[in-house]
Amino acid sequence: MMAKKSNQRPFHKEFSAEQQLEAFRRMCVIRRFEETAEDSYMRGLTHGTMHLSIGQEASAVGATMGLRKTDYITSTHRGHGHCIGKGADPKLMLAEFFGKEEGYCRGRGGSMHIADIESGNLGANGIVAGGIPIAVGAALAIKKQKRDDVALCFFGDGATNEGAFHESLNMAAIWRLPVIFVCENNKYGMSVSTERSMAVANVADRASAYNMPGVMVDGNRIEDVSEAVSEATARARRGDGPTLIECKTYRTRGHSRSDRNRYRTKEEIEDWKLRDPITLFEAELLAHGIATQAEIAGIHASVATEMVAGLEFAQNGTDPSPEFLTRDVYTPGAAP
Amino acid sequence: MMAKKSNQRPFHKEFSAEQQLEAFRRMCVIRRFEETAEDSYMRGLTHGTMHLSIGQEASAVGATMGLRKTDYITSTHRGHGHCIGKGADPKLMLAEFFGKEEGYCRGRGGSMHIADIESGNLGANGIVAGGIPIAVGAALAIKKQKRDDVALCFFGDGATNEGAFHESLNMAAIWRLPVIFVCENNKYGMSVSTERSMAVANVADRASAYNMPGVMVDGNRIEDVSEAVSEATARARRGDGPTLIECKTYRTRGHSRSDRNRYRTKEEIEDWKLRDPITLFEAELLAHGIATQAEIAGIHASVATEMVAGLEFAQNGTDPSPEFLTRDVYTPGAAP
Amino acid sequence: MSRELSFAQAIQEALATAMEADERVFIMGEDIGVYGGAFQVTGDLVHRFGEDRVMDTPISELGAAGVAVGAALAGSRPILEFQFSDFATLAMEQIVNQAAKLRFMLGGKVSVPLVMRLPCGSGTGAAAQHSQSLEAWLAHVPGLKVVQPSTPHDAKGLLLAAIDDPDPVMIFEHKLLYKIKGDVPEEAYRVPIGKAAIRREGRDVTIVATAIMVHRALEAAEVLAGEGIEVEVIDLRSLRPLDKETIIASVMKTSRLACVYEGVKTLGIGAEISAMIAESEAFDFLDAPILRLGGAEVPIPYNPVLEKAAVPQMENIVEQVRNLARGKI
Amino acid sequence: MSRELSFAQAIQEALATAMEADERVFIMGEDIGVYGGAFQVTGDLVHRFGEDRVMDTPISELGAAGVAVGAALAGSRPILEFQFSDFATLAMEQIVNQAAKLRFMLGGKVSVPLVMRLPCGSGTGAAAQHSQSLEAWLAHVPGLKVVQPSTPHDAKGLLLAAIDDPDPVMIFEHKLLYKIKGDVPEEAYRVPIGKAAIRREGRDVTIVATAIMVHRALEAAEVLAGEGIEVEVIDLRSLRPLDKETIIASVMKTSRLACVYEGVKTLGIGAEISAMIAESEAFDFLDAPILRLGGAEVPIPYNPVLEKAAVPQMENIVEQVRNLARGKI
Ligand SMILES: Cc1ncc(C[n+]2csc(CCOP(=O)(O)OP(=O)(O)O)c2C)c(N)n1
Ligand SMILES: Cc1ncc(C[n+]2csc(CCOP(=O)(O)OP(=O)(O)O)c2C)c(N)n1
Ligand SMILES: [Mg+2]
Ligand SMILES: [Mg+2]
Repeated sequence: MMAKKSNQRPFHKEFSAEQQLEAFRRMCVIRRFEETAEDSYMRGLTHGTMHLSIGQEASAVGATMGLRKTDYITSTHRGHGHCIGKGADPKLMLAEFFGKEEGYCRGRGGSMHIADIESGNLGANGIVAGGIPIAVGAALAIKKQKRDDVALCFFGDGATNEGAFHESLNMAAIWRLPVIFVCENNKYGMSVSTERSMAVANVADRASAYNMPGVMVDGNRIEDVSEAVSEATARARRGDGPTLIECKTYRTRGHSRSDRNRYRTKEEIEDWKLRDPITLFEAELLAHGIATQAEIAGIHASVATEMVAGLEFAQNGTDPSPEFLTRDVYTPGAAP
Repeated sequence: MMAKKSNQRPFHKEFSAEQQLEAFRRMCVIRRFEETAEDSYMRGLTHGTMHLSIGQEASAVGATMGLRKTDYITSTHRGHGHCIGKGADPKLMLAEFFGKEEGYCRGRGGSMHIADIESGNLGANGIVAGGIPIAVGAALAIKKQKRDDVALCFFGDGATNEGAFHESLNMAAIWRLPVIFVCENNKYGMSVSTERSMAVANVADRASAYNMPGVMVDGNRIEDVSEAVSEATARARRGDGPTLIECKTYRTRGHSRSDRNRYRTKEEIEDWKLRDPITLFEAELLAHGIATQAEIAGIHASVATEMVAGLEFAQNGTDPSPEFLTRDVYTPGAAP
Repeated sequence: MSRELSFAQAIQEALATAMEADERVFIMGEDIGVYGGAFQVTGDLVHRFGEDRVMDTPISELGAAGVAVGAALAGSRPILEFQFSDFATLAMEQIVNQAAKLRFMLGGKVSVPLVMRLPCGSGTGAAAQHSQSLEAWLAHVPGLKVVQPSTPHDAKGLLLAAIDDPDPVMIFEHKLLYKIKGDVPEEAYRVPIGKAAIRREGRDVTIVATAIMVHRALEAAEVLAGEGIEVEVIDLRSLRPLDKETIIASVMKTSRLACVYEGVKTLGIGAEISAMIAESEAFDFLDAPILRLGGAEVPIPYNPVLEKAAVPQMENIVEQVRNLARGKI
Repeated sequence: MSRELSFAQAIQEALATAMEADERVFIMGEDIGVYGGAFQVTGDLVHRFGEDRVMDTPISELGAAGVAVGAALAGSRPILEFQFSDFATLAMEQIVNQAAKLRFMLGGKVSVPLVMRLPCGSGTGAAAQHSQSLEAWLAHVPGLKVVQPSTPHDAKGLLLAAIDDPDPVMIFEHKLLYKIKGDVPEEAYRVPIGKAAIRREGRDVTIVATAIMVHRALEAAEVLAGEGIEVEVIDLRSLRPLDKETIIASVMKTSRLACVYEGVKTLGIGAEISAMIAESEAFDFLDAPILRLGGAEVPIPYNPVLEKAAVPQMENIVEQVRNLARGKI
């Protein structure tokens, strides 16, 4: 396992000031998007369930900012951030939550299946660890097609206890596939802490069972995440195989609406809020002269406006008609 | 991972000369049993399929000789040796292969489901890795019942690529259960070598992902197997949790009848035959004065006689009647 | 004595009763401890019985199912909660190849006394991977018993019967039922596995329904009664074994059968009931084709309008059963 | 031109044809490379196409199924062989939650063009965990297509159609069929998914059968013809979608229906065919209860006598269909 990255390093050199600002903007979009989605949900405007990634914006954007459109990601039930990171349009995501035809899944999938095939997001997944072997398969196709793209796979700490995790990492390793396994370790799988659900201290410790690098980073520092992912991506593009990256982070909201936070303390939550990834990045941007206070404020304001417009767009979308209920089950034109 | 055991050490002190002789006898029983079963199968007297453990007698007996009757084992498709090691009567096993009511499973299970509940063998398994979580569950029950028994779980190298392996070792580790995971690494899962199916050199290397000891032994030396298992058993009985033991061994027969040995060389097979576990143990017994040539010859002869009688018993067993086809599906007396 | 309890509370009471009565009984599952279960079924049981009897598992459905099998073989009485029945797709190997078959494969020399609880069904907006009704799969498998209660009373009584049972019992719990209330006796009664219940008598049409559909069928029967159509509503309760006698007797009386179920229509439980009647002595009594009202041939959609359209609603039952009864009255 | 090939050879030919025609196609599975497959279906394909196109996987059924899904999404055309369909129980999550539902969940914006081959059925003495017939499970799942060829000709033609198909297709291959021989054209023809085949015409009774049961039904029909009973034998071929038209037309002609299948009788494919007829316009034409001859309610036993008794044999078909025809001729 590689050493934990220092907490005090400036942004990875690969990224220009412009790119860093865009990354910052996306983190702000995610935060505001989650708050907007939460609010709609709480007000009963949308239904179903919803898993918010507030507090985890650095790993979502840090992991995706260096990717190409032709690179794939697979995502999770907590996937809004990944989707935005990879380039989705928030208003089309909101339209999905409102169950509209304009939504990414035409209202059929909702939050847990949000996807944007065009930007390379093969989809969130309602099944914990369900997206991991899918990412390995996408990487296998990339290799067969002799492309130098990669597949990046998000999953949580809890997912690493699924058999699918083990089988996937093993296959990626033996076939040296261009996959980057990004674990967002937010300390809990729903209510069960990593201390109670696994016997090793770090998810990255599991990489050795597959003879692949296991890298541990501060998941709340986008600089650290993006540097580790850039290295892993370069390695994958070179044909040197997969990497497991563990981002230590935290979700400050409950697991989902039914969560009463009985398994953790208020203090823990508050402590982590002190290390808010957006605040941390903002400070860095200011300290290194990448942005001014005014620019930062401008970003926050424009994001807020964007979300208001997005929400309106979503609410005014088209409701699917039950007449076409079974339309999208099979590909048209194929055998009956 | 602990160091590989020396090849030149006398038998583990825990076992008396008598016990060692009994272990030797059981190894000979297994060998002769497999040959008898193979012969019946080749002559068309029994049907179905059959996976022989010839060449793996040391791990089967070494792992079970120190167990109590109240300890459990779970076994595999290659399970005849484990069953005999744990104390089953070969003639009742042969009766099973002949599909007779006298057989351990009354002719319902055959080779792949051979079990002997009375001696603590919870059964072979037709599903690769299927018995691993079952052993963990048995160990959980032991712990709940505050017994100091253990559950010992056999599986092959190929089984370690199944998700069930991963989930099982993780649960055993976090709950500190009294399980001993015994991998018989015979270099191949059917036709696929460990080099092609996993990225680490040794199965024992995978133990670190569960923070449990991973021990590697020469699986063809019963002394080494039994010493490692004794240590792990003691640890488990003390409440200190599970151990993964890898026995490096080899099956000298094909995987099953359909095997044409296309994935390995004749030389490899012949090389391993030079390290035949029965021959090795025989030499040790003679060298340490535990047995004389005459005693050894006597054992071989009596085992041969026993198998002839066993075969006759099996052939003369009672055929199940189709009238009772569905009798054993549900427990009698329970709801319909 | 009987009180009003919710379906979820009734299950919790059965779990507590069983754990108090028999120390071999324990429950395991994801987030059933301090979280109280995704649907708050286990609630505060962990505080009453401790973490050894109310065990949070890692997210490892296949392994957990295997652990339940092994514990059952070794003398414990495990009750495994799947968080959603959809996730039991990960554990089919252990459920179907091991739990269901071990007794038979070993010539009847063991029993596998375990219970699995599987929250199922749509209506919560949780979309295609959290809304399935896969009970027909398990009802296809000899060696398992499969039940599906529709009332708090039966939720408790069937669960207690399942825990007593020496063989593996799968309980499908429709999520929309967790909050419905009903009378539940305090004592530890059992509802026998394998017996259907006639919830309403009628002479014109027989409806055989399961789970939430029992309630919709009863509402539909009420509406139809206003039109002079008397519907007999049978709550199937057990999918394996099937209570053929009760259904056959009813159809011989009414001459018309409708099967109402939420699972996908094709090869859902209604297919079996229909086929069972079509091969039975009731066949000659049938005055009309057998109606099947099952789930649409589609994964459950997220959009709430589509979601409703994907499974039978009360109005659909009224309309279709009215058609079925036509010509009779 | 047409030659005699075995069922296994016909499959191998289809695989080779598809790989030659389309470089996106590859096959993966356990021991399908140098070993040639547990049933020697892939044979020496690895030598012709190399290890990149004929990939041995580790023993990881769930992972392999997920890899197939991901590869299909990313532009490849994977064909996954399960060594025995029993092991697909480990992969149900990926098959049912992902492969079957992805297109719908994503609003029709993707297709998942993959094929899975599942050797199934009893008769080889391999006992309960290697002999199951789980095709009804997958035929219950919208989003999948499920076929089950009974002849070498259809084995090739259905496989080629499946590989062309943009949606996930599951092919159940009965192990006892691998060695049977039949005419197979050399060219790359397709057998359409969703169309049954009438294998023998008759006016007295319709038998709908699948896989090995088609052969037993044809033999039985021959015997019954000697007694003056003319049986029409339909080879179902596709379990999802069902060719309702062909079956309904036949039953309207013969007025009697027998469903013969190897899967467990309860909720096996015959349940659906029976229920489909019982709700169709053919209902009024039925002169007798619908006969179902399915597998016994038991795991497949090892003992060969019990094993035979657990699934329909030719003699059972003769006897039961004779009873069904009674009164007619
Ligand atoms: C196979 C499966 N099991 C259980 C669940 C229910 N569930 C949804 S999210 C979750 C916790 C996941 O934990 P983790 O992987 O750490 O992701 P996080 O929620 O922390 O982002 C659980 C148990 C599920 N969706 N799928
Ligand atoms: C789940 C599952 N997948 C595949 C098989 C087919 N199969 C039986 S034995 C075997 C090889 C197992 O290899 P290993 O675990 O190394 O045991 P060995 O045969 O070498 O003793 C395979 C692939 C099976 N029985 N179960
Ligand atoms: Mg987590
Ligand atoms: Mg092996």
